[in-house]
Amino acid sequence: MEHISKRPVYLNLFKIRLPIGGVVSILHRVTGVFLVLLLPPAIYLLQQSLQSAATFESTVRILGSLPGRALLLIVTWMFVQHLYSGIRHLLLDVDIGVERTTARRSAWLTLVVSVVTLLLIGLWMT
Amino acid sequence: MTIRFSIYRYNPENDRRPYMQSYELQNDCGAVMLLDALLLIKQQDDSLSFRRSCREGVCGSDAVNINGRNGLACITPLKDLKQPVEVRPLPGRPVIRDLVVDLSQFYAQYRAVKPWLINNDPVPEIERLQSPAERDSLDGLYECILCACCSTSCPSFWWNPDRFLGPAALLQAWRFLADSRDQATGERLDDLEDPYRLFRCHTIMNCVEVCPKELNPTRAISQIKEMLVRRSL
Amino acid sequence: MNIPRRRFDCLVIGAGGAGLRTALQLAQGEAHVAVVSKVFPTRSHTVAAQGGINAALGNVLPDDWHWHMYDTVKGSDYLGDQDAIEYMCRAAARVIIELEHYGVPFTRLDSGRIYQRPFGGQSQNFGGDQAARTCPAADRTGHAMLHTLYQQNLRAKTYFFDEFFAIDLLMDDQGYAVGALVLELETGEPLVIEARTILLATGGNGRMYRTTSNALINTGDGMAMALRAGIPLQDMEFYQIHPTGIAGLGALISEGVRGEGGYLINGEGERFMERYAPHAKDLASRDVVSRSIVTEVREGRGCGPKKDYVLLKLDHLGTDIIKKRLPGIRELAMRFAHVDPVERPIPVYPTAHYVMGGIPTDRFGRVVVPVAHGPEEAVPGLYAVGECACVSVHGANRLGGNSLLDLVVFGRAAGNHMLGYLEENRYHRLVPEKAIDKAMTHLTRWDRKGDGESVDDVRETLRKTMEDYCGVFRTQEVLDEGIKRVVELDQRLQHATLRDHSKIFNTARIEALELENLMDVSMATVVSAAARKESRGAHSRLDYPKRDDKNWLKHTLFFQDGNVLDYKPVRMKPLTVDPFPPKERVY
Amino acid sequence: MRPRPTGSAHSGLGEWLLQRVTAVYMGVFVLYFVLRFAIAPIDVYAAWKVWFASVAVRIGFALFFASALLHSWVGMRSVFMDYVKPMWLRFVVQLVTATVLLILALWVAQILLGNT
Repeated sequence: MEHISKRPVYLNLFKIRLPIGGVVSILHRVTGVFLVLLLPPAIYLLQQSLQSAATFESTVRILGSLPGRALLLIVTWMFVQHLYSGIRHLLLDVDIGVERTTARRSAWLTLVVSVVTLLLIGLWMT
Repeated sequence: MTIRFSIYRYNPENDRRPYMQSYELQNDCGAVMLLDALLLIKQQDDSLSFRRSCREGVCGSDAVNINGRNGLACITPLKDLKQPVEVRPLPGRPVIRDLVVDLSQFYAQYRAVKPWLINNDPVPEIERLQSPAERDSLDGLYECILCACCSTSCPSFWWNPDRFLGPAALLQAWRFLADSRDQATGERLDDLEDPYRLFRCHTIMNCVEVCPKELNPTRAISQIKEMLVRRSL
Repeated sequence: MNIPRRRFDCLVIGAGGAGLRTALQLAQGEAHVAVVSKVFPTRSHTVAAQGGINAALGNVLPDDWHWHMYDTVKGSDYLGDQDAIEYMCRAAARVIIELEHYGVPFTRLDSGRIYQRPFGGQSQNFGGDQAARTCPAADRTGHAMLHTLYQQNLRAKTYFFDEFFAIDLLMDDQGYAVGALVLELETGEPLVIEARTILLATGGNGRMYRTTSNALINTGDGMAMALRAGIPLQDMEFYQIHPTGIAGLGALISEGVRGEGGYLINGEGERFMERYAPHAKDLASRDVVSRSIVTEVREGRGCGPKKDYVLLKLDHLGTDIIKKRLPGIRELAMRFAHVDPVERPIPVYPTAHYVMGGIPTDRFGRVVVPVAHGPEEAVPGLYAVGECACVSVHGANRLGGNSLLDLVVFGRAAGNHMLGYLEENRYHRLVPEKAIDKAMTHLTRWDRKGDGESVDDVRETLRKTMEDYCGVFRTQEVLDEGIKRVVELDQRLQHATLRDHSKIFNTARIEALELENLMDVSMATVVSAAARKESRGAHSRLDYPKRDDKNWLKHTLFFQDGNVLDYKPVRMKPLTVDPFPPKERVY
Repeated sequence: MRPRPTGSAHSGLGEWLLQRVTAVYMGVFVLYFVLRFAIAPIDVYAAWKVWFASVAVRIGFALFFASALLHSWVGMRSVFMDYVKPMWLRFVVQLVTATVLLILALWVAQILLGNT
């Protein structure tokens, strides 16, 4: 039985081609984990904004600063990507768009639309 | 001009670890499909092992990972492949030798869905009647050839092959749930309702991407979920 | 040498339709049954069967099992044993209903009953109008059946030895079959499986031809095992060449295409079957259609740049029918012939398809051999079913849709008989060491090292030889040359060696063992063919163009020891009905 | 090799539904929030405070955070089920995650209940 336990497994994720649906799915997961990690700072900001006029001002100032805005944009992208791919998964769950070609298209669509959303928000912020 | 190949090799009797070996075939060797090429390569080097049987895409023996994508060698045209053509075993399963993987876990998951018709009515003397529409609902389900392309391209199956049934087995679970003659719906749904067996599917849809018979396990899984939801309401 | 042993009541070798149907019957009968298969069961070649399975259900057109019997006897060119044919046609409806109950997803009619399509050689009223007798699951009937039978075996908890290659039968001194030596592919280690009763269900040998519809695994293993165990092979000269394989490749295009209304045209656009079979046209028996195609091409009326094929036209059936009833055919044509049959006809040419002959059995699946005194006798404990067996229900030419039927009818019958045999033979018999040693010598012969002939060369030459010297049209001269060449190749094979001597999943070793089997069976075929001086069914002799019932209405038996032939009478007497005496066969 | 007998935990469907229901609520809430601020931005503390004083808004936020935390829990558990193989380690990370999420929940409760 020795040779059985030593059997190699081919699972080189750099060699296995991930279809676009898989890319969107893993992005959904990664952004999800990041968004969870962002929960404490978000709650902290909410608390600060409500505490007093001074803390509110500083919160707005932090968010309005250049690094603040950049960070906000990244977070926004994560959020909308997670949101759109989430909507896509919801639709797939109820049997909408599960054909191979439509699923590919909708995967691309989430990527495109989240970038477009990001641009719109970016424009609105400036 | 030659066609270049790079093939995953591992013989447990000689090799510590797997390696990629290069082969070449002449352009005019007559190989149309990848399987033809593999058979010619085996004539050069008889130590190369792979499974094959029908050579026309109905038996499901020769599923391998071709340029990073799972597929049947016998219906993959060579001319569509980027060179060197990289051929590796199906991902995520223990390699017995070269392109031959151990699929016992895959088959065990298939058996786990009780893939047989259950009907406890007294046996009639004629066929159990089924309307053409009821029969149509089995199309796209019963054609599965158990090649394992789908399940071995599914990340959820990579991470939990012992607990997640995988797309192939779930497609068969739905094939019997969808059969108007089957009466074990409740029992089958009970067996699926745990955090792993069915719900590890995250609609990644790699299965649909690679299925050589163009079946749609994701749709089958959605339909099982829908049935579960409906039952719980 | 200490070889591990396993012990079961029954051993089934081969996991195609026949093996699985028998195993199911045995498992349901509470026998402890093991199935040995060199591939995972659903990879067996039954999976590729397309058109359907025959039974006189009468769901579409009026039908009667007597008519089915008549057609089968006529189709066999009167070489089929009429008792077995009656048994099969009578049992057909019942076994198909059983298959449906097991879950086979048959195509349905609006009434909810099983749809039936016309197939070649089928008639109503003993040679009248075309009948519709073939029950399909779209055009994936074999796939649907094989998977269903495998599933039912899982349910019945049949024990499977997947990817074990059977080397040889083990017989004891009294002539009982007592086990088999098998080789586990995964480890490369031998194993002795002892059983009280053994079934051979290893399928056909289409790989002895270069152009064939058969899978790479169809190498006549069981037939060769029988030969080596001293059992003769029956009627091996009758090899069916199917009319419609994809030109240049051989992959099958089902007769169901013509059953649904498709037809053949030659290079001049003519529907040529009207000339050869004015009544049945494209649905004449397979041997007739194959010869017609070859004749068209030989006489310069082929299609394509080399005029070496004909066309199978079905676009007039309409997209719906094609997509609904022939989806697999469409897939095959698009993949391998780059033609969408919805728009353009498929280039086709005859392809080696099915061996009517095989291991001689009776209608209980028992292997029967002639004994010194009196008629034939059963080999105790040994059974054979399916393409590797010769019951004989197909005689000199098999009708489409009868092979799947053969598997389930006789699989079931053999299973039942084996259960009875178990009752009477309660204990395992001792497996003689010398039988094991002999089988091991056969296996270890491939451990020989050094330079020798290449297995691939010998195999490819053999396949070409069989195609050129034992094909559709035969003459004495050609067949005699064929024998000479096969004998030479057999000699070359003795000197072949492998380069790879590893154990684990060594497929080169398996291919070498398969080639030995193919060689044995090819020899049986060409020797039997050279001796039969008449034309009957698939055996078509240019030098003896007529059927000769006076001298040749008899079964050939080929014995490996000295390549000798013997003959036995055709059983012309059915079980209950009147016999069908030989008539001229026209379609 | 055989499938691991996990028994019928019957929790698969519940979690799966929970994940989707919370997702839908969060989506709707965020949409409302964004629209509300796009139409009439609030940029002074007093206005923000007034808006936030509304019970409806607070309930909205409460449900949003409840959803977010539950959604996080199901999502993170799913991630651990895939990548964390040793059972003890998975137990530890799940325990830590649950604790952190609970603390966050209390923190949010404190914010939403206070500051009136």
